[in-house]
Amino acid sequence: MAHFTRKALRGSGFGVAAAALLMGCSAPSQKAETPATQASAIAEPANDGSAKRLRVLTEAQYLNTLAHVFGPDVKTEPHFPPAQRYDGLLALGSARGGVGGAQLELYQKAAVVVAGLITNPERRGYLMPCKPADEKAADRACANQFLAYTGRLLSRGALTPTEIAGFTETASTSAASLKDFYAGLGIALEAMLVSPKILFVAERAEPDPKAPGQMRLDAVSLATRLSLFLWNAAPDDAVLKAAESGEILTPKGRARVVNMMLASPRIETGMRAFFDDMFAFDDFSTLAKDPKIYPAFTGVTAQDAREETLRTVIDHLITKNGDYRDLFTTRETFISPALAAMYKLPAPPNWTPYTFPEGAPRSGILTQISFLAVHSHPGRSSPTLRGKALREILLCQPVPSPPPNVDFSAVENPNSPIKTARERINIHQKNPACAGCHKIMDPMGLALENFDSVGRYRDTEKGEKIDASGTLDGKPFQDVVGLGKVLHDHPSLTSCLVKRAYSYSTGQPTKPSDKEKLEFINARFAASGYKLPDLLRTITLSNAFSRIIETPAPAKTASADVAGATAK
Amino acid sequence: MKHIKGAIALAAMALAAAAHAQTRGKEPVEDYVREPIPPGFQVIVAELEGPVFADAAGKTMYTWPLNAVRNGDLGERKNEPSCDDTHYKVNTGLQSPYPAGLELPEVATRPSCIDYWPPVYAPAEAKAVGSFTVVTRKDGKKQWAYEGYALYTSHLDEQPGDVRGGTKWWRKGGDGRETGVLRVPAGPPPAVPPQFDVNQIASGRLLVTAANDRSIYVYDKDTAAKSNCDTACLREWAPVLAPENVRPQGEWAIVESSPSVKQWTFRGKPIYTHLLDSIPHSREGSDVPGWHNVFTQKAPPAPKGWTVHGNREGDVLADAQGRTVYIYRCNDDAADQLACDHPTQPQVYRLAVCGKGDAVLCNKMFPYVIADKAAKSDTRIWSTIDIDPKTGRKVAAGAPGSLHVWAYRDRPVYTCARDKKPGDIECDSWGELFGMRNGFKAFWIRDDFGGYHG
Amino acid sequence: MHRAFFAAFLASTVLAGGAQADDGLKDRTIGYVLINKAYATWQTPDGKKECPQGFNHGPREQFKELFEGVTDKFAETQLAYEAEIAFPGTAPETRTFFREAQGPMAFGLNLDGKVGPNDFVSPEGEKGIDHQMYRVVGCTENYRGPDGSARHFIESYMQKFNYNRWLLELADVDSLANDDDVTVTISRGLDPLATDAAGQFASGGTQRVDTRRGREFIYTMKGRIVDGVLTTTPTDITFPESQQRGFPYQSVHAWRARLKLTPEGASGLMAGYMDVERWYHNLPQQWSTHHRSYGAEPMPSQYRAAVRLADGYPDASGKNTAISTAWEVRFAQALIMHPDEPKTVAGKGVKTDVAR
Amino acid sequence: MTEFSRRRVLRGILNGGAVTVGLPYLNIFLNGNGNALADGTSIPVRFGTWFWALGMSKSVFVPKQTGANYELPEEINALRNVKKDINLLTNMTAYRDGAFFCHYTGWVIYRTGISPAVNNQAPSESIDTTVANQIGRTTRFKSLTATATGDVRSIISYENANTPTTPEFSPVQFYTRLFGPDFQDPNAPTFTPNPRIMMRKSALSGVMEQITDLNKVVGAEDKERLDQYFTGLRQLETQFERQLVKPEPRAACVAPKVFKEDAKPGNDSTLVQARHNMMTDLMVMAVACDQTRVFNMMLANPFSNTTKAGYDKPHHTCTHEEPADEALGYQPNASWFIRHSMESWAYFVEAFGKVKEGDSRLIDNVFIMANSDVSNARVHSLEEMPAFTAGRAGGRMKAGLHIDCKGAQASRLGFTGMKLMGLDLNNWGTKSNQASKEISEILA
Repeated sequence: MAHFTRKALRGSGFGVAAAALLMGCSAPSQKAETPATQASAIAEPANDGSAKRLRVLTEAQYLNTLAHVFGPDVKTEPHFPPAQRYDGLLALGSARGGVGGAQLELYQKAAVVVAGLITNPERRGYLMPCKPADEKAADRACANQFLAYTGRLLSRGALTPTEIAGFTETASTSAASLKDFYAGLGIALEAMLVSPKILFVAERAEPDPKAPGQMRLDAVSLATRLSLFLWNAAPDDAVLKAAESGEILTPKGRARVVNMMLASPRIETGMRAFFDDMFAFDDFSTLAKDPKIYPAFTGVTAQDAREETLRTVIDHLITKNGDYRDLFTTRETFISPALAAMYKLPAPPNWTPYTFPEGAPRSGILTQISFLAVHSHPGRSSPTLRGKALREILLCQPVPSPPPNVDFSAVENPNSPIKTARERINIHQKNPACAGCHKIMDPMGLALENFDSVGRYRDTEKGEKIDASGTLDGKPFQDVVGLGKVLHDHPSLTSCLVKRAYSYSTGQPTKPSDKEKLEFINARFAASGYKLPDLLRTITLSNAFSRIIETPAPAKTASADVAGATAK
Repeated sequence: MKHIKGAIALAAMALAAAAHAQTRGKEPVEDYVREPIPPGFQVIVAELEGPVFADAAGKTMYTWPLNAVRNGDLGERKNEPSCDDTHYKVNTGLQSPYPAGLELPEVATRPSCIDYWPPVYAPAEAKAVGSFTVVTRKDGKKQWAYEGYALYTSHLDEQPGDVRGGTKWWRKGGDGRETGVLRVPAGPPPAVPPQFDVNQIASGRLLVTAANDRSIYVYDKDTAAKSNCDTACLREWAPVLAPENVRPQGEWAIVESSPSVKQWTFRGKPIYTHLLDSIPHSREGSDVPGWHNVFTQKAPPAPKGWTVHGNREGDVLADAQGRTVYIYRCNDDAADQLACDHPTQPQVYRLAVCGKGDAVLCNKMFPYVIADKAAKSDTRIWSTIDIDPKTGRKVAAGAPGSLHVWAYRDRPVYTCARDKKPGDIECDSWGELFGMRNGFKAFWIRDDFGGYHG
Repeated sequence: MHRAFFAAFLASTVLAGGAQADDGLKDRTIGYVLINKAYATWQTPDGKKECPQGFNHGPREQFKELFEGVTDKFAETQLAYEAEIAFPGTAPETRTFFREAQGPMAFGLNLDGKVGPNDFVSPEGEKGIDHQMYRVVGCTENYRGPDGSARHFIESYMQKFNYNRWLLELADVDSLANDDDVTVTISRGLDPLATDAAGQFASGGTQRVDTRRGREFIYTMKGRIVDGVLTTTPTDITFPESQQRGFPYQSVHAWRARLKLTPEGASGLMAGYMDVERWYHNLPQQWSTHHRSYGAEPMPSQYRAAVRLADGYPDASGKNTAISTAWEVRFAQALIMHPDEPKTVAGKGVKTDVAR
Repeated sequence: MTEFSRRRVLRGILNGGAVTVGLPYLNIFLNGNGNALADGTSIPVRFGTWFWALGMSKSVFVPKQTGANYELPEEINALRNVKKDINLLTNMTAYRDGAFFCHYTGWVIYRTGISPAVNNQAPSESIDTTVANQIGRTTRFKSLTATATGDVRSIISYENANTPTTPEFSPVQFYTRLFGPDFQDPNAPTFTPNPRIMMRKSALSGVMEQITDLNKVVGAEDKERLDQYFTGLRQLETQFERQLVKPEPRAACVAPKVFKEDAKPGNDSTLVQARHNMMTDLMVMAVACDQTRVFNMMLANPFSNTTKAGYDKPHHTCTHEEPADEALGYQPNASWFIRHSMESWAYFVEAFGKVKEGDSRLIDNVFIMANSDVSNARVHSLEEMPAFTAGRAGGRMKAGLHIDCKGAQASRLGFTGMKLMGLDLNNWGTKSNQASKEISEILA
């Protein structure tokens, strides 16, 4: 079997094809790659772009937007139900899910809280552009001014005159009826905060003058897609202005806006959200360890473990503009006191940058407590869960659920004479119904066996020396550091990020016709040295990002991976 | 009206809402929210306490909100003034573990509550204005109240801007269980955006975040137009962000150093919190070169030559010789909770804890801080007064046998014979309830660990 | 003392995952942080043996004994009692009565190397135990285990108030089992105690040495380890002890510790001659008469007893100024960080807000 | 769908039928419980809390047995008449997570799932607010909070981190608020709608018009989703409408007689108990009259100043000063205060039990959680904490049990309550107090 090279994938279609290959758990094949040239020389192929979709604003996007517009202290705790993970991303769930009655009630409740905060006497002076002539009566002009201004920021674009008139009318009638200008304004704001313009992102298309017969996102929809992708929040005034003036529709203007957005600290919020989603870190919200077995692992440890990885990712990819693949070999990280106790290091309060020394087994984010702890059982590690997660989350290779009628007793028996996970896992190999899939999950997982369920290092299990060697798709490694290196060079590692980033950015799963787009983005990504900001730039400046398929995308895609990447 | 030293009187109603950046000398003073106030009332920006309400004569107004003492509640409920002309004869016994019914000191001459705290009566036709309402006293008389709490003036205040009857500061350091139920000066809220609050400390009116009392800092390298806090800096300092659609006003503006990030500026400086501050209102960040805490107004300076010294807990004020300065605090245990910490009030409380009733021992253990005959103060917060050392009472200037001593808020300050070197606090928390109720507290400037500083 | 600065410390961590060797030593050092501390009080379950006259009366009871039927004037009662607390006398009590712990049995160490007539015998049979403080606090409910209020709260504030954080660091250690020459440093830490998932104090947490405001609490001494037990050479020390009201400290002459060491923790006794004046004034400085009533603790009577029982460090007049005292203590292993240098030196160069 | 068919659907579900019916989710799980008033109106499940101060004396509070057949130890003997309607949960842990405030941390963890970082500053809204935002929207009051302390500063609930809920502290004022001129007697012939609700409802119509606009730009598949949202808006509108029409008559609702005289002020335990009982009677009637579906009752402050006649120390001081009686093994007077508190708890539960609702009792249709600030007040311990539930949550919860929670998180109680109320949460709380498991033993 051919070995991997570090070259860009062009024409391989690996990223797209991988999912299909793993369906039957046959070993993934690898194809030769052709060398890449200068990034800028790689031209985007003609492509059909993506469908325009109706997306529901996520809880984080809703709250981020409120905090941006009204201030970080305007907080509400709506407790929205979690989205469904789809094709590896929660973000895609919100492009499919709706807003049911129950959820709308929560939005309405949040709206009442927010409207109350904003119109209270302390705050309104700093948020209202005008003062009513009489606080006990309606003031149409003042209400109009506030609602139009605020509505534009909240709705990601100017409201129509009809809409503004509608909200102003609500504010005025209510103010008159309640004999209180601010109470009336609050009612209008409440209504605005549950209005479809805010809760739904409805993308609009228009004919592309440069490509007759083809459609593109209109300026405001483009600004919104950019902002939700890069900032996980609505666009701000500057981005909206670029949209309203049409600047964003010119290549130069779009580049300026993208560069500005990449230069804003909000990119960190946006990319945290993306990687939190891609890495399925929502699993942390239900993570618990058996306190009898792992007393040292506390709720704080779990919270900090998630933060450690996100901090590493942001620092490496954005602050340092590092190579994405190096995330899996880097020794640089950040530690907090709670994590330091797990790593057996000292650490002062807050977060401190730290580099694990050469020779330490901590190398790459896979060896951080986050991945190790999330993909384990409460009472012991699980090579299978870990292997499955790596395949699905990092390589975009979904693994099917176990077949029915499998006897787990040999694996699960706590009193078994079996000592190490490797021996236990070998049982899988004896059952042909299991062997196929476990073959692709277990070796990766076993490489992480030097870490227990809470991610602490161990040399032995029940007195038996742990053997962490194995192969990944044909490439041998001796230990977890070796696994990181093999993973670093695995073509699916980068193509998976590309696939996830692209589908996250458009809010829809990739489809067969995306093959060439993804290859193009992959190639550019490779040529840039796998730099995230370049990837984001490639995606957001591509036609693939703004081009709209005329007829909306087909309905249901293959459902094999709907269960998500983290089924246990 | 007498000459007003230090204080700024503002006829609040006449001022435009945009008025701000008042100064006293070169130092800015706290801007406040212009609330409607009853006719004849005014807002005075006091030297230490910032803006307070005062009557037409310039007398600062106080409230006495209900609070828990060790074994019960004292003070006033909203709309129910209880400070009256009763001459209480005995203690309440709410100061555990002591019993009730003990005859109060100097009972024959003990004043009534309203002798010390004259109610701010309202004319019969008075109507509620803004947060000011009119409440009815038990005797049927009308009295002004602020946010429901009846308003009083203090017999200790002599000039407009005096806030000698109570302070906003000591409320923070403890609660009724330690201090007894104290009077608090009433004033308009500071003109700060709702993300912020102002804490009264010895050094002045400290700007903090409203949500969790983190103190606010500014950075020498910043300008009004730019934050120069880089990536490494941002690991330790968090810019305080403003809303997207904010309306900057007064001393508050914004700076946009990075795209789409609006950071608050106050008086032309971008503001931050310090992520490494270990407790609320900690000021540890100001140890970092180039970083400073922010005050809406600073406290008037201590007498010339006085110093500040660090110790195991924080920083304390010391006299020119480096001797730690102490404040004496006292609140009695009668239902009307009259203070006993002023040199015109009974001295038996102080004498008990500073010298077992013996004035000579007292003066040896807790010497007054003697002021030079020529000593001058530019502020009424720090002043020189004359004390009869035999009685501890305030006497006329130059009275025979009297001592000319430094006073803080018109009360003498002391040093402690047990202190041997600068920073020592051997007499801190001396007396009943670790000095909160009847005893001595060091003059704390800063506290790094958190505790009951008074 | 080996001063491993943070950077150096981290750089030296080449062990697997930063894991320590099994003996818990890193660069021949190990750090500990205090998690339990209380007077070592020997008790029988009902107290009949050591307190045949019962337990002490507290402020409430003494108030009645002193004033009931005598006077009902505030100044002559409440203020007089508070004055007595601030300036306790040494003349024998007349209306009140203090109960000292009786008998020959006490926990503690032989501080003076002698077996004196007033010395105790330890429950293990060791003679010459010096622990006169036991007589002072042994029959006061506030100090009796397991949950005497003062005993509980002193310990609880020691645990939760960083002001009281107490570190013990061993350097130049060849083995935790035996080493006849190790360097022992005590200091104040700055960080909260680490806890585990069950809320128990755990080993492995980080502590930074307080060189900013805690330099007065840093002391270095020698020690030796025999069969896993560390004994330190007597040294005069002070340590912070506050219940977050005032900010006092204790001053102990010839302090020493005898601790069983493990990689996870250390436990045993510490003892020395506690300065009586400092000890006494700590009482009202960190807790009030109200709080002392929790466990019926009569402060002025305790003073008299302590002065009478003081057994060391006589002043010029020959009056003893210190009293032998023993505490039972428990430490958890901790990783200790030494900051490079204090950013500001206490006492000078401090920025002033008020004096300027 | 008529109420009748809804109930049939429900019965199907309860009998194990598949949930494939196009009923709005919330309506099934929040409002339907297979239980109905005589006129067919389904009975809502209500959420309540109760607070007592200063924990317990473990040796005479925690029963020796667990399960249904447990004997009431003497300190909780007052609960004998309500034993069948309550669950006793013992041995729960509130985790400090690095900060501890003696009488604050414990109860705040019960009510927010978070250990507060600053004394007397809540880390978030409290559980009653979260629940009320979900189920309290159709009633006149989203929630009601009352205290027996007679002191308006008694805080047991937070609307958000910075806003404590002001409690009702005077029975007369509470009566006036509930049954004064603004009271809409569900059994009265007349009704005045709330103008704010009218405005909210009319504002919604404006919002609905915006959908037309959106429908123009989305594809067919997305139209379905907009339709779903539109249905949601309609539901909201219906909720508002329901509040604007005269409420259904409630047989159990009988407005109490006018209170002329307020409860006597004072901290004597008999006075506190009297105030508690007056407030309870009003609260029960507020619930029976469907004026609120979320309620909090606070018997005493954590620093309780409640006194016992003839005993010189109020409750809080007593817990610290009183020596444990050697023969008894606990502090007799501290225990006396807890026994008195338990009498009030019994009164509270019984009061809900006395009101008939359809074929059931009001107590059957509530979930009430009761907790304290500490376990052993003398040392402020947060381990081995006791708590109660009362009611049957419309049949979703068992009652009559003593459960040894074996050190489980205290926050599990609130999490269980919220799940019972139909809140769709994965977890609740933060750090060590983050609960993601219900107390399964009490689920029916």
